[in-house]
Amino acid sequence: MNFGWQALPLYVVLISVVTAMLIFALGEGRQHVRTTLNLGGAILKLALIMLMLLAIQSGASFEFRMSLLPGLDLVLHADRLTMLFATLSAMLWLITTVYAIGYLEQSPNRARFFGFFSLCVAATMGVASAGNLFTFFIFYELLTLATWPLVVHRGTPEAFAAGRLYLAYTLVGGVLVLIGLIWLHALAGGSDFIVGGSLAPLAAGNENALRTIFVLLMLGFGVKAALLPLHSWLPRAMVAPAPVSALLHAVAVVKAGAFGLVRLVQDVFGFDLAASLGLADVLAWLAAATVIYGSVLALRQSDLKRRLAYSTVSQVSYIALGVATGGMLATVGGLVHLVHQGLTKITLFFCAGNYAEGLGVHSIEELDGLGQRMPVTSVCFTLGAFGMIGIPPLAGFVTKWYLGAGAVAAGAPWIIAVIVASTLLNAAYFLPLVHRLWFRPLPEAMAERALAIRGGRMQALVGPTVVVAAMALLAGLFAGTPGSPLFWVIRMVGGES
Amino acid sequence: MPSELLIGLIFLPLLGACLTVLPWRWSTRLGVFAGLVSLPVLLVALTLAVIREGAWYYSLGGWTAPLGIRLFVDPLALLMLWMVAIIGGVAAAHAWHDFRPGTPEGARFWPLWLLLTAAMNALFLSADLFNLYVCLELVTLAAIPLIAMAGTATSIRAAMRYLLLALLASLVYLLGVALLYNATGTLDLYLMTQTLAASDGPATSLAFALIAVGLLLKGAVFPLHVWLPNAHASAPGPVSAVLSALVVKTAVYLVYRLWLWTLPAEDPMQGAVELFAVLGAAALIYGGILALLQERLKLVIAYSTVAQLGYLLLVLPLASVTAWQAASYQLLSHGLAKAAMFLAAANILHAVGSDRLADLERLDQRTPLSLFALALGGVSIMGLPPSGGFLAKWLLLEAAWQEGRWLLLFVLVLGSLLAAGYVFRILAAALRRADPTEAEDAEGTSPIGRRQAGYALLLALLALLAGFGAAPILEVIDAGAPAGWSAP
Amino acid sequence: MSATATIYLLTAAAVFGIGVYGLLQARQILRQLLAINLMGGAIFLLLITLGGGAEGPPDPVPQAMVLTGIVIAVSATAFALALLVKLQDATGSSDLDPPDAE
Amino acid sequence: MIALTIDAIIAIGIVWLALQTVRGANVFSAIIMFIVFGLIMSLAWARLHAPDLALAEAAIGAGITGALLLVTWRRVHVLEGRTPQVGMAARSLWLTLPTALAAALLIASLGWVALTLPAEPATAGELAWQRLPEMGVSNPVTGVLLGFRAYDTLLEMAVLLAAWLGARVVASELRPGALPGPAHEEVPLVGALLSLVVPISLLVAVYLLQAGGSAPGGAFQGGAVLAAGGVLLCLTGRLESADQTSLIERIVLILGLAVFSSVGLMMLPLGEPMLAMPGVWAIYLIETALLLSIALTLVLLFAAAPGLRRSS
Amino acid sequence: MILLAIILPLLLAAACLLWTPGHWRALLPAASLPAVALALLPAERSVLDWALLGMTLGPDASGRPFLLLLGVTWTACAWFALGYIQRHVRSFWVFWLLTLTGINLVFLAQDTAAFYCGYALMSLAGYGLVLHERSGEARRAGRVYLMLALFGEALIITGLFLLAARFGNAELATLGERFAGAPEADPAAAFLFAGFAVKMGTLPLHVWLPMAHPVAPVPASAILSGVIVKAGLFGWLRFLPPEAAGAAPPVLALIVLGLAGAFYAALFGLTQQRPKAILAWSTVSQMGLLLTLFAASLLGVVERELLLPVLGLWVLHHGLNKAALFLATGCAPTTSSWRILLFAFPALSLAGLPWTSGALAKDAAKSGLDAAHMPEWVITAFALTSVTTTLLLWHLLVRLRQTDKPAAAHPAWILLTVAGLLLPWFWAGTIGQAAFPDMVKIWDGLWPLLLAATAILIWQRAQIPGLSLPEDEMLALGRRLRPVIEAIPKVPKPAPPAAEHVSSALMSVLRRVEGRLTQLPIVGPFALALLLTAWIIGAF
Repeated sequence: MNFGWQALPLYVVLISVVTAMLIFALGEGRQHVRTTLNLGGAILKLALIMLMLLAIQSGASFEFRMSLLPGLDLVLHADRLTMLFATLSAMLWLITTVYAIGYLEQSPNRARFFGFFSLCVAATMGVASAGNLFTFFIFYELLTLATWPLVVHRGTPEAFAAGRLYLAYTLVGGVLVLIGLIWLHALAGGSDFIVGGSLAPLAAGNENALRTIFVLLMLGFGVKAALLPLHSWLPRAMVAPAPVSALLHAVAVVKAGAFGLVRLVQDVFGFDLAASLGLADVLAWLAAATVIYGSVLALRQSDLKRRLAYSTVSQVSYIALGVATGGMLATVGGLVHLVHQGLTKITLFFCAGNYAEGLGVHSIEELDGLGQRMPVTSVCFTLGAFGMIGIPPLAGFVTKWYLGAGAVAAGAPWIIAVIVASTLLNAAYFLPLVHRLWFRPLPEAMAERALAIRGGRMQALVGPTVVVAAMALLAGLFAGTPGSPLFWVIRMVGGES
Repeated sequence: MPSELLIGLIFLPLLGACLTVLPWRWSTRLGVFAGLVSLPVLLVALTLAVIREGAWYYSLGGWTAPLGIRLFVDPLALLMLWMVAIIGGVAAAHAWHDFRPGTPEGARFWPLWLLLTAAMNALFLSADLFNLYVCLELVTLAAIPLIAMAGTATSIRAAMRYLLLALLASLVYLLGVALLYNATGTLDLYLMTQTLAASDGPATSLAFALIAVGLLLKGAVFPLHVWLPNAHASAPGPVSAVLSALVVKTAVYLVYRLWLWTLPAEDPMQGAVELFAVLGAAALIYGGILALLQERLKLVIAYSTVAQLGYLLLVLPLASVTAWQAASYQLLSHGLAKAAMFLAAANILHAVGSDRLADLERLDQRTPLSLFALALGGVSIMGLPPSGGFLAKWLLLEAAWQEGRWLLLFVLVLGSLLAAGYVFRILAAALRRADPTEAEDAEGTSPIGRRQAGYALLLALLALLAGFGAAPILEVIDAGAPAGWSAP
Repeated sequence: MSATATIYLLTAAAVFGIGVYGLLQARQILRQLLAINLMGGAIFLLLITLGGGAEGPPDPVPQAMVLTGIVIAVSATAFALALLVKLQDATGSSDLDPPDAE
Repeated sequence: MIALTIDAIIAIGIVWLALQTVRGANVFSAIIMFIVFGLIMSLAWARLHAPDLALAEAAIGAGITGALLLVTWRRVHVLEGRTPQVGMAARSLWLTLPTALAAALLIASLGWVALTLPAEPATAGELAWQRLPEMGVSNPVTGVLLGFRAYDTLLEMAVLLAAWLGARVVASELRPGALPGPAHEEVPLVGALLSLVVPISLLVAVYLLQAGGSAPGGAFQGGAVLAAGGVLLCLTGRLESADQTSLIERIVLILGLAVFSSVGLMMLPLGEPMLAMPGVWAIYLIETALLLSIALTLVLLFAAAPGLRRSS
Repeated sequence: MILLAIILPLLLAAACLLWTPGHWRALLPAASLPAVALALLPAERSVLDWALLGMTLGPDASGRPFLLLLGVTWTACAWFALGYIQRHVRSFWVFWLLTLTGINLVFLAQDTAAFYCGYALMSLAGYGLVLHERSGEARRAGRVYLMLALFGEALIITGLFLLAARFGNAELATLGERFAGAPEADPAAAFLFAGFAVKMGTLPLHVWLPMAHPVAPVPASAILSGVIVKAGLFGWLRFLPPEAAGAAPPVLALIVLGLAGAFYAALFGLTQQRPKAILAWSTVSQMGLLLTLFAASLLGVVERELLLPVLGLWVLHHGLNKAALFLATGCAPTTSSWRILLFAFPALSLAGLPWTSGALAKDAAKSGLDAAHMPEWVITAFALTSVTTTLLLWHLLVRLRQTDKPAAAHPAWILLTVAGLLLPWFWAGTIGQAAFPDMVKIWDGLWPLLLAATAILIWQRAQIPGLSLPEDEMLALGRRLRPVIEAIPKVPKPAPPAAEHVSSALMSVLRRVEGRLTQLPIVGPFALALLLTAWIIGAF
C-alpha cells in the first residue's frame, strides 16, 4: 500500500465518496453548502485528473495496490484507457451536476439524489481506474448499488418496477461476472490488466475454459452495456430524472459495461487470443445484432426518452463492435466512441430534460414546432441527433469513419453493412424528431404554455446543454487537433498495440 | 497471563450479571461495564497472545482432561469471542436507551444480557462436551426471556416455541453426549478424537447423528428453522441482533468443532457433511424465498438469517483453506451485517411504529441514518462489494470452484440473488413515496434517535470495512484451520 | 453386560421414545413439558446405566452430570411454566397450535 | 433373581408411567403420573448405585418439579375454569402416524445401539476414583461436582439464576403468584404440622449438606429439601408474595454463583489455576452458598413472585 | 478566401438563426461570392489538419467550373429569394446558407472526410429547402428526398469506408493513382457510383427529384436543379478516377443507362402538368446525358483528360440555364413578349440551338465522345436527346402559358439568363474550347430542333390528347401494390406467458408449507428423519 503521489487514482475515487458522504451527512436543508460541495468535489476531481493526465503525458505512472484477500489485490492504476474514461466522466459529472442542480430545484430528496449521484461517479472512477478484473468487479457492483436509488428516485410505482428490472438484470449480470472471475482466478490467479491481455500463456489446453469465461464475462458486462438479449432494463430505467438518464447512458452504467467489454477484450484476453478462440467474432456479432435491434426498437418508441434509450442500446454497442473487430482502426473507432457517444447522448438527454421541465413535453408528438419556443435547446438537440446519426463534422461521424474503415481493414466488411444500416435507422428515428422541431407548426396550446424554466434555472439547464452540445460538435470538428479524444485514442492504440 | 484472559472473558460478564441483580443503579452500571466494556480490552491481549503462541488449552482447577474440563482457544474461538464483544457490545449500547439501569426493564434486562454474554464466551472457549451442554442451556435460558421482554403475544408465543424446540434439541444433544462418553470414556472434544479413531460401530455414529440434529435444531437449519423467524423478529431490537448474529452461530460453531476437530478425518460420520451441505443449500434457497414473501421488515431479516446460515453449512464438504477462510469470514460478516440490520430495524420500528413494509415509505426522510445502516448491512448480506459479505461470498465461490462443486456454485449464486431480491425489496419499500409530488417534511431526528442509529451504522460500517481488512484477519484465521483443511 | 443394565437401557430407550412422541403430539404445553422431562429422565437413566451403575463401583462422572442435568431440567421447566402462564395471559390460550390453526 | 425381578418391575413401572404421562386422560392426571414416575425413578437410581441421584430425583425431579407443575396447572387450567382437554385425540392421523413411526424407530435404534455398546469402564470415571483423595472428600460425586468438574456446577448455578431471571421477565401481572391470599382458611392441624416439618426440613438440609462430603447428599439435595420446606410455608400462607425482591433475597440469589466464582478466582493471584479448591473448607463454603441460592430460587420460582415476606 | 467561403455562410446562418433577417439581409446573396472568386483566382490550398480528420481545402481544375456555377447561380437565386420568400424567412435562409456551406465544402474538399462532411451537410440542409412550404405535398416530397438522400449517403459512406481502410482519409487528388490494383477498388467504386447517382437522379434513383424540385420555392428549386444535383457528378469525378473502373469497366452499360434516363425522363416529362415538374424531369434527362459523358470518361486517363473540360462546360451551361428557367417560372415568363424572349434563351440553349452555350457544350461533348471512340449510335442517340429536350421545353412553354399568373420580372432572372448565355462561352474560352461552329456543326445542332418542331406540329395537328401521369411514378406504382402487401396475414402474437400465475401459486404454497412446518408434529418427524439419515450416513 502506498498512499503517496502514486495513489492519486485512489484519491480521485475517494473525492466522490467523500462528497457523497458529506452530502448525506448534511441532510436535506443547506442547499448552498450542498451545491458548493457538489461543484467543489467535481472541480477538484477534474483538476486531479488533469494533473494525472499531464503526468502521464510526461511518462509518469500511477498505481495503488492493497491486498483484499490473500492473492487478490485491489489495484487502482491509471493507463491511457483509464484516463480516457476518467476524463470523460469527470468532465460530464461536473456538467451534469450543474444541470442536476438546476433540474431538481425545489424537488424533494435532493440530498439523497446528489449523494448517490456522487457515489455513482465514484464507482465509475473506480471502474475506470481498476487495475485488474477483481477491482473492476468491485466497482462494477458498487455502481449497481449506487444507481438503483437514482433509478427509483421518483418513488413512483413505475420507478420501482423499473428499479426492480434494473436490479434483476444487473445483479444477474454481476453474478455472471463473478462466476467468470472466480474461474479465471482459479486458472490464472489475480491477473492484472495487461495491454494485449494477460491470458495468452494459458491458452494452450484451456481453450474451452477460456471460451466459457469469456462468454460469462461478456454476458455479465453485456448486461450493463445493454447487449442484445440483456438490454430491456435500460429503456425502463428512463423513469429516472433526466440528469440520471443522462449520466446512466452517457457516463456511468452503460459505459461501465462497455468499458468492461473493452478491458475484457483488450487487457484480459488480448484481441489476438480472443480472436483465435473465435470469441471476438461472437462479441462482434452480438454487438452488431444489438446495434440493429436497438435502432429498430427505437423507431417504435413514442416517448422521447425511451427512444433515446433504445438509441443508447444501439450506440453503445458500437464500442464493443469496434473492439471486437480488432485492428488499429476499428479499435480506435470503438474506443473513441466511448467519448463521442457520451458527449452526444448526454446532449440529447439534457435536451429531453429541458423539454420535459420547460414545457412538460415527454412524447415525440409534442415536439412539434418547439424550435421556436426553445431554440437553443432545439439546436443542441439537432446537433446531438446529427451526431448520433454520424453526420460530419460531428463526433459520431469520426467514430463511424474509423469503425467502417477498421471493419474493412480487419477483413470483416459485413460490419459496414451493420454500420450503414444502423446509420439509416438512426436517421429514421432521429430525423423525424428534428423535423418536428423545426418544420411542424407549434400547436396553440403549446404556444400559450408558460415556460417553466427561466432565470437562474434556465442558465443551469441550458448552459450545460450548450456546453455538451458544443463539445460533441468540437470533438468531431477538431478531431485532428492534439488533445482531442480521437488524438488521444490513436496515441493509445498506436502506442500500445 | 494469557490464560487469565480466558477466565476474564467468562467470569467478568458472569460476575457482572451478579452485580446487576443487586438493586442499586451503580451496581447495574458497574456490572455492565465490567462485563462488556472489558471484553475488547481482554481480547486485544488475547489476540496478541494467540498470534504469538497459537492455540492452547487451559485446564480448569488444574484437573487435566479427561478428568477435568479444559478451555481451548484458537483463532476460530477468538473470532467468535471478538464477535461477541463487538456485536454484543454495540447491541448493548443500543439497548442502554430502552433498558436503563434503575428502571424495572433495566433491572430485568441486564442480568440476562450479561449471562448470555458469559454463556456465549464460555461456549466458544469450552472444550468439554457436557460443559457445552450446560453452556447451550445457559444461552437458551438467557436468550428466551430476552425475546419475551418484548411482551407481545407474538413474542411470547415465539419464545415458547423456541423454548420447547431448544429443550428438545438440548436433550437430543445430551443423549448423543451420553453415548459418546460411554464409547470413548472422555468428554473432551479433542481427546476424544484418538479413541474415536479406534472405535467404530453404530453407537458413535448415532451419537454424532443425535448431536447433529440437536445442533441443527438450535442452529435453525432448514427444515428445523421454524422457531427462528418469529423469535428473532419479535424480540427487542438489540436482542434480535444478538440472537441472529451470535446465538444461532453457537450451534454452527459446535458443528464445526465436532466435525472438523473432533471427528477423525476418515470417520464414516464425516459423510454427514454432505447432508449438512444439502440442508444448507435448501436453507439458502428456502430462506431466501420466504424472506421475499414476508410483509414485515424484521421477518424479512429473520428469514434472511435462515438463509445465510445455509452458507455456513455449505462450506463443510469443501475442506480447503479457502473454504475455511470463507466460513470464518461468513461468520464474521454475516454477524456484523445482520446485527446492524436488526438494530436499524429496531430504530425504524420505533420511529414508524410499525415494521410492516407497507408502512415504511419515505424512510429516507424519516430515519435516514437507520435506513442507511440497513442498506449497508444489506449490501453485505447480498454479498455485493465492497463489504465483508462480498469477500465471504467470493471465497465461498472460489472454494466451491476449486472442488469442482458446480451445483454448490449454482446454489450460492442463486442464494445471493435471492438475498438481493429481499434486501432491495426492503429498500424499495423504504424509498417509496405515497404521493410523489408531496413536499418534503423535514422531520428532524432526535439526538437519541441519531445515537441509536449511530450504533446500527457503526456495525454496518464495520461490515463494510470487513471488505477491506480481510488480509490481516485471514492471516490469523488461517493459522487456525482444522487439520486436513490447511493443505493448499 | 448384565441383565439389569439391559433392562434399564431398554427402559431408557422406551421412555425417550415415548417422551419424543409426547412432545411432538401433545396439544397442551404442560404435557409437552412433561414429555421433555420424561426424555430427560430417560437420558439420565441411560447415562447411569452405561456408567456402570448396574455393576458398581459406579462411575461418578455420569452421576455428577445427571445431577447437574436434573437441576438444569428443573430450571428450564420452572421457566417454561412461568412462560406458559404469560402465554395464556398474552394469547388467551395455553396451546401453541390451537386447533383452528391447522 | 429377585433383584432382577425388582428391576423388571421398576422398569415396567417406569415405562407404563411414562406412557400414562403422555397419554393421560387429562393434564392433571398426567402430572400425577409424572410425579409417580419420578418417585419410581429414584428407586431405579437406588438400584443403580446412585443414591445421590435417588435423593435428588425424589427431592427435585419428583418433588419440586411436581409442585411447580401442579401449581402451574392450577393457575392455567383451574383458575381459568377451563375444562381439561383430552390429550391425544385432537391430532389427525396424518400428524400422529409419522411421529409415532419415528418415535418407534428411535426407540428401536436407541435400544439396539445401547445394547451393543461395549461396557468398558470409562477413563474419566476411573481417574475420578483414583484422584478423589486429592479433593479431601470421600463422596466421589461431590468430588466431581465441586472439584474435577466444578466449572459445570458453577455454570449450572448460572442456569438456575437465568431461570429465575427469566421467570421474572415473564411474570404475569394479571395473576400474581400462586400463593393463597391472607384470607386463606387455616386448617387447624396445619400450624402444628408446619412447626414440625419446617425445622425438620432445615435440619435435613444441613445434614445433607455436611454429609455430601462423604455420603450421598450435597447442596442440591439439601437445597431441594429446604425449598420443600419453603414451599410448604408458602402453601400454608405463612409466607406471602412481596412486590419487590428484597436486598437479602437478591444477595442470596446470587450467593451461590458469586461465592463459587470468588473462591475460584481467589487462587489466581496465588498462581493456582482457576477453580482450584484451596481446601475442604472452601467446598463446604461453596456448598452452603449453593444450598441457600438453590433453595431460595426454587421457592421463588414456585411462588412465581418477585419476593416473599412473612404473612402479617 | 477558402475559409471565408465556408465560414461566411455559416456565420450568416447563425445570424439568421438568432435574428430575423432585417435590413442587413442584403448581405445574404454575398455569401456565395467567395466561390466565384475561388473559381476565377489562382489556386490556393489550405491544409487544416486540426479539423475533422485533417482537412485539406482548395479549388482545382475539375472543381472550378462547379464553383463558378455555384457562385453565380447562388448569388442570383439569393437575390431573387430576398423578395420571393415571405414565409418562414429565417428557416429558409438558415437552410439556404447551410446548404451553401455544404456544397462549398464539397467543391473545395481535397480529402475524403471533408468532402463527405460537406456532402452530408448539403443533403440535410437541402431537406429544409424542399420542405419550405410545409404543405402536405412538401412533406411527402421531403420525406422521399430525405430517405433517398440518406440511402445515397449510406452507399457513399460504405464506399468511403472501403477506401478509408486502405488509404485513411485519402487525399482526393492522388486517389486515382493509388486506386489502381487495390482489392477494395471494385466494390468501393460500385458503392460510390450508386451513392452519387442518387443525387444525380440517375435512373432508377431519380424518384425524389421530380417530387422535390417542384415543391421547393422557386429559388430553391433553381439551385437544387441547377447546382446541387451536380454535386453528384462532382462526386463521381472525384472518387471514380478512370483507374477505379478496373479491368473491364461497364462503361457501355452506364452509357445505355444514361441515355435511357435521358429519353425516359424527357418523355415522361411530357406527361407532367406543372411547369416546375416538367423542368425537374428535364433535369433528370440532362443528368442522363452527363452520365453518358462521365461513363465515357471512365474509359481511361486519356479519355478523362479529354472529357473533363467538356463535363465542366456542360455543368456550367446546364446549371445556369436550368436555374434561369426555374427563376423564370417565378417571373411569369409568358406574360409579355420580352419575357418570352428571355425565357427562350435558356430553353433553346438547353435544346442545343447553334451559337448558344448549349450548342457549344453539345458540340464539345460529341467531339469528346468521338475522340473517346464511342460507337456511332451513342453519338446519334446523344444528338437525338435534343429532340426530346426541345419537345419537353415546348411542353413547358405551353403549360406556362396556361398557368401563369402575373408577377414581376426579377432582375436576378435577367442576370442569370444573361449569365447563362455568356458564361459558358467565357469558360470555354479559358479552357480553349470556345470555337464558332462551322456549318456541319450548325446542322448538327439544328436538325434535332427541326425534327422536334415537326413533331410538335404533327402533334398539334393530330390533336393527340396530352397524357397526365403522377410525378412520383414509382411510388405511385408502389401505392398500387400496397393492398397486396397488406393482404399477407400477420403472425399472431403469442399469448402472454403464464409464469406469473405459476409463481404466485408457488408463493402461496410456500407460505402454507412454512405455516405447517412451524407445528411440532410436523417439524418433529423431520428432525427425526434427519437424525436417522445422518446416522445411516455415518453407520452404514
